Amino acid sequence: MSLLLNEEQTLLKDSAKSFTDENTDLEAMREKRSRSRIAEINKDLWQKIIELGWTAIPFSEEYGGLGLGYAELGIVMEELGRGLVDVPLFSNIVLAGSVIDVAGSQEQKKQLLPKIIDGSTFISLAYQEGARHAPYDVSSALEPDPKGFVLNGKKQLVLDGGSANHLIVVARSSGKKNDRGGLSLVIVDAQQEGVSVKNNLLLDSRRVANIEFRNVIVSTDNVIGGIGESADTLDKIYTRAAVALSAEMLGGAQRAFDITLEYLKVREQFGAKIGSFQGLKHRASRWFCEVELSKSIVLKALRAIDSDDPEQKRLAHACKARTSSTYHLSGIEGVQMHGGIGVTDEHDIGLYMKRARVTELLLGDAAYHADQFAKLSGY
Amino acid sequence: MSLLLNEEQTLLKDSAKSFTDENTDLEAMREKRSRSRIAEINKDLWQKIIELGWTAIPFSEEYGGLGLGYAELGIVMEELGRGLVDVPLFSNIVLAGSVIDVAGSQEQKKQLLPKIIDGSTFISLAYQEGARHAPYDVSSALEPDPKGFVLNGKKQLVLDGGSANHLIVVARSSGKKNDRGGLSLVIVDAQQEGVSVKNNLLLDSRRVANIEFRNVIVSTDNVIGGIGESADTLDKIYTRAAVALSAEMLGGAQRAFDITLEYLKVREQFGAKIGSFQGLKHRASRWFCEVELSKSIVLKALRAIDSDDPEQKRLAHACKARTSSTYHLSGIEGVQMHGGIGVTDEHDIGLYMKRARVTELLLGDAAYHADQFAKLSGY
Amino acid sequence: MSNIDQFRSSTRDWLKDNCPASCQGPDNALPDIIWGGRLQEYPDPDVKLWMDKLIEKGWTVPSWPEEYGGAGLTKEEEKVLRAEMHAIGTYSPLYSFGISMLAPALMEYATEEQKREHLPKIASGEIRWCQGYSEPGAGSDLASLQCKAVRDGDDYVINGQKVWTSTADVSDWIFCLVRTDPNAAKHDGISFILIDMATEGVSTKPIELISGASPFCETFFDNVRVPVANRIHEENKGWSVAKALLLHERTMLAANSRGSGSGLERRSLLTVARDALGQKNGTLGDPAIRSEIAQTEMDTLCYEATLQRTTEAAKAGQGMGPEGSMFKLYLSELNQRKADLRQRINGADSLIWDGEDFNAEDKEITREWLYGKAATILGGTSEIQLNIISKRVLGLPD
Amino acid sequence: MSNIDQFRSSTRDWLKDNCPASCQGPDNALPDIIWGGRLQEYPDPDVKLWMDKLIEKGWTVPSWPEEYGGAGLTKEEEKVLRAEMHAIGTYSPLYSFGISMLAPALMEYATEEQKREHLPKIASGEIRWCQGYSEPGAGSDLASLQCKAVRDGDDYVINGQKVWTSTADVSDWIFCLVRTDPNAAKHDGISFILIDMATEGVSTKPIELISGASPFCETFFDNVRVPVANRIHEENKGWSVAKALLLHERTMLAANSRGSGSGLERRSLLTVARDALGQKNGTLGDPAIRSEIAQTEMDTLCYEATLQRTTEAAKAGQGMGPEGSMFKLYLSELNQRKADLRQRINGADSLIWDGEDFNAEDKEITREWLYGKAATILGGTSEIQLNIISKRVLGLPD
Repeated sequence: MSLLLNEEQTLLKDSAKSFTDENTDLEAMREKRSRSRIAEINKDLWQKIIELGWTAIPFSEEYGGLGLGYAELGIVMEELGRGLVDVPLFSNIVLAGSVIDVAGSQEQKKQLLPKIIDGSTFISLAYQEGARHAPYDVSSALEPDPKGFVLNGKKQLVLDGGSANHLIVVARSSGKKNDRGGLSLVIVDAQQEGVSVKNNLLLDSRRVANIEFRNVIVSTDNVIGGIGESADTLDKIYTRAAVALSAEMLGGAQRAFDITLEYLKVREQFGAKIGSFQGLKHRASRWFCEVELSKSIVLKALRAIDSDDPEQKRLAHACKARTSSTYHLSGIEGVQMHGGIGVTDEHDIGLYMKRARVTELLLGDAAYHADQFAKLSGY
Repeated sequence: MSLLLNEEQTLLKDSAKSFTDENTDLEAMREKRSRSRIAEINKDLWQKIIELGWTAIPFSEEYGGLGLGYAELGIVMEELGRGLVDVPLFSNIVLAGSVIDVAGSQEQKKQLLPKIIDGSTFISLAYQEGARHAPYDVSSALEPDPKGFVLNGKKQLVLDGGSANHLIVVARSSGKKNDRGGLSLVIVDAQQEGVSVKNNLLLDSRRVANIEFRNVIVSTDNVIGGIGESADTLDKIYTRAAVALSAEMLGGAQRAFDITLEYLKVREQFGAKIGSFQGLKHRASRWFCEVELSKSIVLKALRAIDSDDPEQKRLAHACKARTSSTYHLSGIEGVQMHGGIGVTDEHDIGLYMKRARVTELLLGDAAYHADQFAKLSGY
Repeated sequence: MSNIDQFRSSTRDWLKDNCPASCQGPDNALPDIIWGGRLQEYPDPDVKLWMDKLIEKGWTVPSWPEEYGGAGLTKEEEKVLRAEMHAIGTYSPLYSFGISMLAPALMEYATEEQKREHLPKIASGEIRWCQGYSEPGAGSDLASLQCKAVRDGDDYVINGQKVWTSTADVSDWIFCLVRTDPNAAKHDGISFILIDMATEGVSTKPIELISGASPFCETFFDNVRVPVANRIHEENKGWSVAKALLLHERTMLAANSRGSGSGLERRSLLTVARDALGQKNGTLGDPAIRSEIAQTEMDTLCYEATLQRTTEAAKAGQGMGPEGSMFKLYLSELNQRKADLRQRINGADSLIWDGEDFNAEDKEITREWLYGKAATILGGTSEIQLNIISKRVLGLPD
Repeated sequence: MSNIDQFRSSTRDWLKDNCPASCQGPDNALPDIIWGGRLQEYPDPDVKLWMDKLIEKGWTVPSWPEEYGGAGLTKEEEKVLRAEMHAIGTYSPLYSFGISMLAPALMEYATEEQKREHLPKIASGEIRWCQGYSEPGAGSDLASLQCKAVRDGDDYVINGQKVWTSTADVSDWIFCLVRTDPNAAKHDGISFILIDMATEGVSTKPIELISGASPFCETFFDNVRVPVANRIHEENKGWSVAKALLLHERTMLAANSRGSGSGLERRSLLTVARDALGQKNGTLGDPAIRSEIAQTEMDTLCYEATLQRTTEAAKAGQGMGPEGSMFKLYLSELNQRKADLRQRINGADSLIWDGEDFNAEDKEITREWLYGKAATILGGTSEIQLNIISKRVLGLPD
């Protein structure tokens, strides 16, 4: 499968680029952070994205989608990453949207997909319990109840969770912590009794929630897929999510590189542009190579999802491992090469370093993905 | 304990330095390699070392030693490493000598130490069986026999083993492979029936042997320490050996650095000394720091042995891990910074890279020692 | 009784008579550091009393000459004094840039009149000093500074801007490098000058860092008139004073950096890792993290041994010199690696900036990781340290 | 029947009639590469026969014009030819520096007469060529070369030395860069010249590498007389020819380097590791090695995807250019990492240089690790590649 963009993809890229150029507002991000406890989704920006049709990209036309793929979604994610544009595309479309798309019943799809596409509802996926990404490390319990099921447990790092109308929760119906079997997916109304949401702001000024579920009643209609049989779904979701997030990370890494390259060409010290110092030149060149390698593996992994390539999981691990280390490097080198100004809040490069840190750890860091890659490769 | 050299140590260092300056003969090494299969110890050189008293350094005066310590032995090892001087000090004095010194009976010491000090006998320690250093990975079997014991097994990487009159062999009296218990140390005459020695030349043109023992009879007199109780002795020996070898490695790393630094100051390309290029400058500076750190930990670990510091094992692991990575870096950077001439056999820098490789893997590489360090530290 | 025993005995008596009970013992009321200056507050009157007693004796800076506010103690006496204070659990909390950086430069370069004017106020904590060196265009290349001082009668008129003026917003005076000859070669036209921050035209603005609020400020000079008498050393010879002072700064930064490192170590990396990762097959749950922890611990041992070795060499008069750059370089990077590792171990918990539901230590880890990024930049970037090593230690050509 | 179908059919017939049975099929007698030249030997007469047939058809270089020894095939026809040969398990084994490097330069810069003189002998494998660029003092800074050619009537008289002249000791002719104007700026006084190595005054000496014997030589010129007619392109304009040729060399080195990489992979890293380290808790026995293997495998995937992307971009006319430096840089280092890892896994077994008791593969691993060290140096050091990237790709100032 070609790694080049076709004509339509090129048009999409141009349009995403213009959007980002017009809507990158890092000042707003700084301001939001200072009002920290009351972070909310920027609804105007989200509305624009909906109008551009990007929330519809990966879904079937039957449910109001565009019937495109991750190659296209990746283009948008990359551009949003470039501008640090903060919209709930990843949480609503990639994470929650994929769960419904992959495992939802006809009925659930009909009911929910059009609404997340047109923005009339927000859904977050509540998956993480421990401090580190571990797909089957689920203790939240889903137990039978006369009214269907009852849910108890605690989730953290629920992306955009404070703004969600619904939550999709990964819970355990049977088995022990870290068992692959016994996992279920259920939909919960965020306003329902027993759901308590606490909002936090991350390092990168994005919103997450810690959510507790106490004796929350779940009707059988609100179970996605078979009870206790959701591990395969989750594997698929995390594969897609890791690659889509990698596309965003690529955009950020590329931008951090561009900003720094520009700085190397204008900043003078000791009577010369600092970009003329070979020590920095060589580091910039190596950094460039890392970004190029990341670009290629992101393109490859996105296409592997669309073609349902049997290698897609291995590629996704290689991809997230690579973008994690490249974005990390980009933040660190970007700040270091900027010198003093780089550690001040006023310069943008630090914002990329912060976003790098968050995305690096989301869904597993480079070491996690190397480990999974080895496991999948049979060693 | 001070890390500076005292007056006597400074004198020893000066004398070792002169010796190395006069006796570094890398041409001879190249020639020996071309006659590969018939490598032998340079007896003239060894005789000089004996006359300088260095074989006597770590042993008690009672047995003809000087009653000094590893601080002093380390000075000599470092200088020999600097000049890649190939003498059996490590195999005879550090490895075999220490076994006798630590665990030998009064009788054994009296009989053997004076002889290895005055060079009238050569003894090698046959410890390694697998490809990687693993102290308790011993399958060679020592079984009771009417005449004492009978030894069967195979050893490899026996340093200077082809020139040894006696071999000290690590063998298993009981227990399974990798058990700490059940290890014994026995002395075997190299000419004895059932001992078959095959000589190899290493990458760095030094001699090792693969030795097979078939039904070799061992009298009870020739057991060192208690049967099956040699693990503590081995731990001690490997600690000492790792640090003494590190001292040699430090000398080599320092010399590779010095040679390269000199080259950076004289070699011209693009109309300038290549040492004026910042890319190389920064790498040279980082390399310098690594050598300095190595120097400190070597001094510290040598003294910890002499004072029987309870931290000596942890320090020894930190030390060998550090010198392994520093010497490795020194070989690689040395060759790379020399460019084309660096990969030719005619330039000395490649010889340091080769010795670095061998010593890096001898007695465990950096990863092995990091692992052991963590284990000893309780995690 | 020898002189030193007499000194010990009289010191012991004096302490018994003068040190308030609340300023002694393991739970004493003394703050870690009193920076001095007009904004210094003493919530506990005993602390103020104790400070006054110390100042009166010259014991805030015991080895300085008496005429400059010290007690003229010998090294041996000073050691005894510290030991006796330590024995009853007390100390002199006054510490400042004035004491650690400016005073050594004044001792070497100031006129007698200048010394008598400024040193006693440093010794008594009356004046708090800050440093004005860096400028937006003059970071690593400090000597390219542009803040200019133009002679006008008995005054200089100063215009320009300084950055990274640590604690400028709470200090009383600032010592500055200014350009007095714009036509001279860049190191030659610089003078070292002392400025009262209450002078008209001086203003400051705190700098926010990626980690949040910071002690650093920007400081602006808008037609500020400063008497020529406030210049230290000759006109256009300020670079010599600056170099002497920079050495003190680097030593201090290395010390601070160590402080910040150990700040992070409230709970050791290992403890954090054990809590977060558990055990697997008898060792730490994550083999990669385990080997990274071992690596940082081994590197720390190597670093400490190097510090020991060079300190001993310096004491033995075998010299140290520019190798100091190595410590700044290595320690700042080692601490960054530790902070990075700690944050990775903590995972999602340490991504929190603020909010409704988080653990304070986790948040602190994030802030310290970010603040630690400044360690390889401020006080001379790692690149500058590498330049210094390659030039001064290795003798590589320009 | 279309033209291309006709071509396919006639090719198939010709192959049936002319390709010896011993030169077909999976176990054919063909060597991987025939380098040509006076020293080429054909142990099997069928191979010689097959080569003669191919040469006669112009099918050793099928796309070259007929007058230069080719067959003038279109790209499409060439593809068909290769496919048909592949189908019966045969190929044209002739490959040489003459074909891959010199010929493209001749096509662009040589006179018609020069082309007719030299290209057919390259096409037929009659003459084997080697390259004389680097000199002991001119490595990375190739243009500073000193080997000089002084005009004397219709000849140049050449004096000087070349190094890294790969296969010089078994080649017939050498193409060289020589200095024809010592007073010109360094890139301007260089000419590109062809020298018959049988000429009096030419001598060669093999270079021994850290890995042992190598294909590289030193080549010496002692008053060697070469007709001016052997100069390609204008006098003092040799640098243009050289640059065109260097591009081809880098492509070839990247290809070779890949070859050497896969040579090492006779048994995959993983297989070696499994044998050496066994399993522990269901995964590879050593977690650090395991993660290093995963890292190199993932890096290889990234590298291959990058190669795919840029190749596609180049085919689509979106250009490539100096990014080629990236491949040389990255691949040579990746292969070094693999070789290093393999040697570490093999441990003591791979420390053997020679002797009485060792495994041949283990010894090979050592040699390849050492030989691989040259990959980041020869054909432009990694540092030169970084310079090229920063200048040509990133546009950083000098």
